[in-house]
Amino acid sequence: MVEFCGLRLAHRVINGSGTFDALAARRCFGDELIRSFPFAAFVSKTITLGPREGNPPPRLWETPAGMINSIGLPNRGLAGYLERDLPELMELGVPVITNVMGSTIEEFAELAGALAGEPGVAAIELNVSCPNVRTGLDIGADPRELGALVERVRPVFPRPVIVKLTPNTADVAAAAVAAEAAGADAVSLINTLRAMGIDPRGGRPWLGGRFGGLSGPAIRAVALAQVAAVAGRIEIPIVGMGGVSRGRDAADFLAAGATLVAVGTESFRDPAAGARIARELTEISSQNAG
Amino acid sequence: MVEFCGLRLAHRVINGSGTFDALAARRCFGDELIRSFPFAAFVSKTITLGPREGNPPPRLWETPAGMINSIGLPNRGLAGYLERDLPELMELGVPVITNVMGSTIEEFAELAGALAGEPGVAAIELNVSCPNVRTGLDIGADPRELGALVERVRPVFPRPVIVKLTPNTADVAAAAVAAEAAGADAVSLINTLRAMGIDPRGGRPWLGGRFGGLSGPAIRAVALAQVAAVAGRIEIPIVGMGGVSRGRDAADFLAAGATLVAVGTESFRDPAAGARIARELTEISSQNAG
Amino acid sequence: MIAPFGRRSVGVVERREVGAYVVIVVADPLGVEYAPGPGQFYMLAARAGWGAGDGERPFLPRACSVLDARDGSLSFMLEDIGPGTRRLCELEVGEEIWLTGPLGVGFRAPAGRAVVAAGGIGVAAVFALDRVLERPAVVLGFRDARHAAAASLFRDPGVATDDGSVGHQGLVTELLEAELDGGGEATVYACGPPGMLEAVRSVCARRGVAGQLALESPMACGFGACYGCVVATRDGYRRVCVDGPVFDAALLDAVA
Amino acid sequence: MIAPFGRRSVGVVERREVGAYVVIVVADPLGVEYAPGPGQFYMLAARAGWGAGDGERPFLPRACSVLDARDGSLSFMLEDIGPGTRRLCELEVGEEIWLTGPLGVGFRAPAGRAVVAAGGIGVAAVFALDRVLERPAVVLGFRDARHAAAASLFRDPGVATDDGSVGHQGLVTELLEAELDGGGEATVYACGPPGMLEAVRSVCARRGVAGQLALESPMACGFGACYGCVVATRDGYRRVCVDGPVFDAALLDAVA
Ligand SMILES: Cc1cc2nc3c(=O)[nH]c(=O)nc-3n(C[C@H](O)[C@H](O)[C@H](O)COP(=O)(O)OP(=O)(O)OC[C@H]3O[C@@H](n4cnc5c(N)ncnc54)[C@H](O)[C@@H]3O)c2cc1C
Ligand SMILES: Cc1cc2nc3c(=O)[nH]c(=O)nc-3n(C[C@H](O)[C@H](O)[C@H](O)COP(=O)(O)OP(=O)(O)OC[C@H]3O[C@@H](n4cnc5c(N)ncnc54)[C@H](O)[C@@H]3O)c2cc1C
Ligand SMILES: Cc1cc2nc3c(=O)[nH]c(=O)nc-3n(C[C@H](O)[C@H](O)[C@H](O)COP(=O)(O)O)c2cc1C
Ligand SMILES: Cc1cc2nc3c(=O)[nH]c(=O)nc-3n(C[C@H](O)[C@H](O)[C@H](O)COP(=O)(O)O)c2cc1C
Ligand code: FES
Ligand code: FES
Repeated sequence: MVEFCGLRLAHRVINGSGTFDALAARRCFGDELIRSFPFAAFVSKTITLGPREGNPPPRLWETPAGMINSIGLPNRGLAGYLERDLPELMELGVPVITNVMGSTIEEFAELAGALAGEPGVAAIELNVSCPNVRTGLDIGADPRELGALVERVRPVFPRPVIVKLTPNTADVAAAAVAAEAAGADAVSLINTLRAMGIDPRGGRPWLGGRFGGLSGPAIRAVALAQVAAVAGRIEIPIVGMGGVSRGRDAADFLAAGATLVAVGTESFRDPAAGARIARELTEISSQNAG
Repeated sequence: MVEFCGLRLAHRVINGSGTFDALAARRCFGDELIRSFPFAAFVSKTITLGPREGNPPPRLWETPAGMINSIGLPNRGLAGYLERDLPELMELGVPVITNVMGSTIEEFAELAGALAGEPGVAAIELNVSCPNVRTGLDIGADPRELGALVERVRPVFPRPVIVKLTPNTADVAAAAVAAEAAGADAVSLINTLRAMGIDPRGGRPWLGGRFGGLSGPAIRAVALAQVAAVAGRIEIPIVGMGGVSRGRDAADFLAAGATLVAVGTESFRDPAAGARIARELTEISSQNAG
Repeated sequence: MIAPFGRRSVGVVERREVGAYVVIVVADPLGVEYAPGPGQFYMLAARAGWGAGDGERPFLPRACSVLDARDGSLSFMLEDIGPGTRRLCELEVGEEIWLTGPLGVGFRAPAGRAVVAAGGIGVAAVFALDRVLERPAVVLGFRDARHAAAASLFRDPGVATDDGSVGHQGLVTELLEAELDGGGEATVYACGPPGMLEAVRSVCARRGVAGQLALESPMACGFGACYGCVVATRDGYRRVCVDGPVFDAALLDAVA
Repeated sequence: MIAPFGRRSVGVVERREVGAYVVIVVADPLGVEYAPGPGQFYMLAARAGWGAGDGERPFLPRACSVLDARDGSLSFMLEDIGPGTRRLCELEVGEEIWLTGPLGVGFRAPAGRAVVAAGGIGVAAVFALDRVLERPAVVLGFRDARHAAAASLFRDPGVATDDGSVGHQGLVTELLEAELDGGGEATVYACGPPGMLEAVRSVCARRGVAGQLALESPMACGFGACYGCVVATRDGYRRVCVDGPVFDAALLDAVA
């Protein structure tokens, strides 16, 4: 058992927000998904106040050892999430962490307030870092604004508040310090790096959203550097992610200072990657101990 | 022929600073290097006022589709460069662009002033972006400080001044705008992304310099996004780089708004990569025209 | 119709060429609860040599319709159109691939008689219908004779080719219209390139005939995780991998 | 001793195992002006399957001493110690690899008699000396009999193994000292793991004997471009690829 912000988790591997739709996966894989759920906690995709359709396709671009997505945070909105998704997510048998994003500080507070009354939401994660949407970038890149946001949200939500930092910044540690000072219980990083793919026929941006976010093994070394930089400056726990594909990678993130690791893109290549990585991590840990 | 800041170049492909030691290459490959020199202009590694030994080894870490370097800008210093390197670099038969870095604005000015009197230096490139050295990060990430630097250097050097922007920032376009406003003739990007490798035995940072810079195909999509973001905001030409390995990649950078492309890491895999990429680029251009 | 959770490593037991296409057969000895239905697909990736080197890509697995499933083996038909399908076409017997599936919502039982229309590699998605349905009318379109070789897999197909080298010279939708002119209530099952599917959709719409269209979209995951594979429908964006790949023609304003 | 500019694609014409090691031979029909000297090396990368898939690495080419060069072919001896050397060990006849070289500064002609000492895969770098020098004394050290099989390539080597399964049980430096006790001016040529080279260096220093040590260091480029392969010397950091790989023992305070 692992302790994380007061939550007791079966192991150290969770999913990255927006990279695993447990409800769709259950339709694809049936109840075997529940019986061998790959993550020690489930992080929802980003939920916004109102519903969002997301970006026009194409939404994917493949890169060397990675991919760009320009999904654009499609979701049913807060009401739809609470009514239709949350009850089923609670059947997963692991703590549910709800990732939220507002376009203003007040929207964040409203989202946090609504989730405060839902005991099924074990923690919230504030997405202040999504490179697909203007606001995400702006709030998370400015330590002062980030501090104000976290200060506003902190008293509204009685359980752990995780701040998902933006990687597209000169000084991620300064943002982490601001989040901690404002009362965050943990930080998570990294979100995707702002990136672009060019249509080979015509030289236009390929993605419907023009820019997108790079994820996968390509960004792992950047993620490790950011986790290490943050770990040197704060005391609260860190959820490290970015290109984690194997137990070895997870071990590297723990060595860099993370308490948990999250798996995103690798789940696309291997739906049960979370469980495999947790297993490989245990093997590595026991080798090191032995 | 291609025109770039008043220089007439044989094609659009040059080297990234610090990724091709033409003098060492000439010892390895003899005068064939000169006869088929792969780049349309030669960019020197970063020169500082005094000599530097560089970082302790290990200096390299391999990543998926890329590598991290923590070289630490070893160089003979300005005097050594002028005396021992420049004369031989002028035998390459292409314009020489000297990349410089100071730890203060005055040091930059001193370097620029010394190079002003060297007609063999066709242009200078200001390295305000090297993630291995504190100052590099700081000056380039703050548009105001960057503007002040360029304003100070601009009148000192009578030929083109290129500003090599730092990619480790929230808003690279703001830095480019500041450089242009202060009189830069061109900008170049991207430099390496701050990154880290972890020693599998022991979990310590692998690199002697702890952190290093990520380059190669892994960063290409990030580089394209930054070039596109910058191109939308400035009029001066752009040297685009980051993971260029094939003519297709070079074409993508041109499509994103670059005038020239620079090749770095790919030269390590193929010493003549610059010439190959220039050739492939010509083929792609003529196909598009045809 | 559901899949075992996670990817599994399976061995290639057969590889053959069918004109311009490559058929690979893998051993996948699973129970009937995991038997694929017509129109379902799998995500495939070679275990070795998947990307890097001079080519860099692929990185993600590739979606592939199941051509046939029997005796503990699955077969797939591939067309080399890029780095991922090329690597899959080059698979040799004895190599291992990663496999996830069966995935997606396949074709549903017909109302009235079934008319199957497919173009190019799209024939792979409808091939199982030819075996499962009573006596479907099948019309297939191809570029040329090399591609039309795939028609030999079917029992009694009508064939059209662009260059007239085999069968009717012209569009497969012309054969489809002739078939529908035969009269009676019908359901059209179709898979093929976007232009052909759009033509089929508009034929169905014009005639008020039910249509089931198997769409394609670049995918990252194939199981609803990434939201990357959406297409625009009358109900908004829908994921091809979990809401499709087979969609009711009436749900679509257009196939792009 | 210089290299043609750029990498070239060459075919693997032979592959054989020598105990724990793999020898690959590639066809490289170049003129004598590009003939490698003893101690020089090449940068190698497989054209296909270089990284990605489950393994991700390698990305960069790998440095490899030339074992032998004759009749338009080059041979290399490899030990599988990681993803790059593994892929090179798995090369099959007919595959193509990228090759750049010969590179680096190799061994220089001896003053007095030559004593060659090598450990493990380090024997590859010194093998050419056994053919080029008059009658060198050769002492080789290996882990065990499987690795000591490589001694068979040499004319008349003294052999030491850690486990005593072949030759002297103990360190190759013990054989070296015995050889040097034989007296007379000598030059020691050595290649091997860092611990062994450091022992050789200190033997040379203590006895005032000239030593030429072939060092290793992870490399990105092999031709002086990246400054990544430096080792600390009495003259500061030096690039193994262009200032070495062979260094005068006297230039080194220690081999780390
Ligand atoms: C449900 C379904 C079933 C399918 N069934 C079959 C089948 O049975 N047989 C079959 O052969 N195929 C089938 N396909 C299609 C197959 O999945 C695609 O052809 C395959 O994914 C193409 O991959 P590739 O690497 O070969 O080519 P890619 O180059 O990846 O794909 C070609 C397309 O992607 C674009 N592209 C170019 N570069 C990139 C990049 N870097 N990132 C993203 N896109 C890029 C190209 O412009 C082109 O549009 C099916 C697809 C789906 C969705
Ligand atoms: C001049 C010279 C001549 C040589 N001659 C020969 C020869 O004839 N035959 C031969 O077999 N070998 C030779 N070598 C050694 C050979 O080049 C290396 O063993 C090879 O580069 C290792 O690559 P790899 O991928 O197999 O293993 P790697 O895993 O790349 O290298 C193993 C070392 O790198 C570390 N490492 C692990 N992960 C990484 C990472 N991500 N990035 C960087 N380092 C990492 C490991 O901890 C270990 O120390 C020579 C080397 C040099 C410099
Ligand atoms: C398709 C996709 C969708 C994502 N959606 C979200 C999201 O809704 N909210 C969020 O905070 N992060 C989102 N992310 C970022 C991931 O949670 C994660 O931070 C990032 O992908 C890096 O991890 P990885 O390399 O393991 O994928 C998304 C990433 C991908 C690839
Ligand atoms: C080994 C190495 C050394 C570098 N040294 C310098 C340098 O001295 N000055 C500089 O401005 N950039 C330096 N760079 C950055 C490159 O010029 C280039 O911006 C970066 O590597 C991205 O291009 P690439 O992906 O093609 O390598 C160096 C990069 C590498 C890999
Ligand atoms: S491919 Fe990922 S949601 Fe459909
Ligand atoms: S390996 Fe690049 S300088 Fe030696």
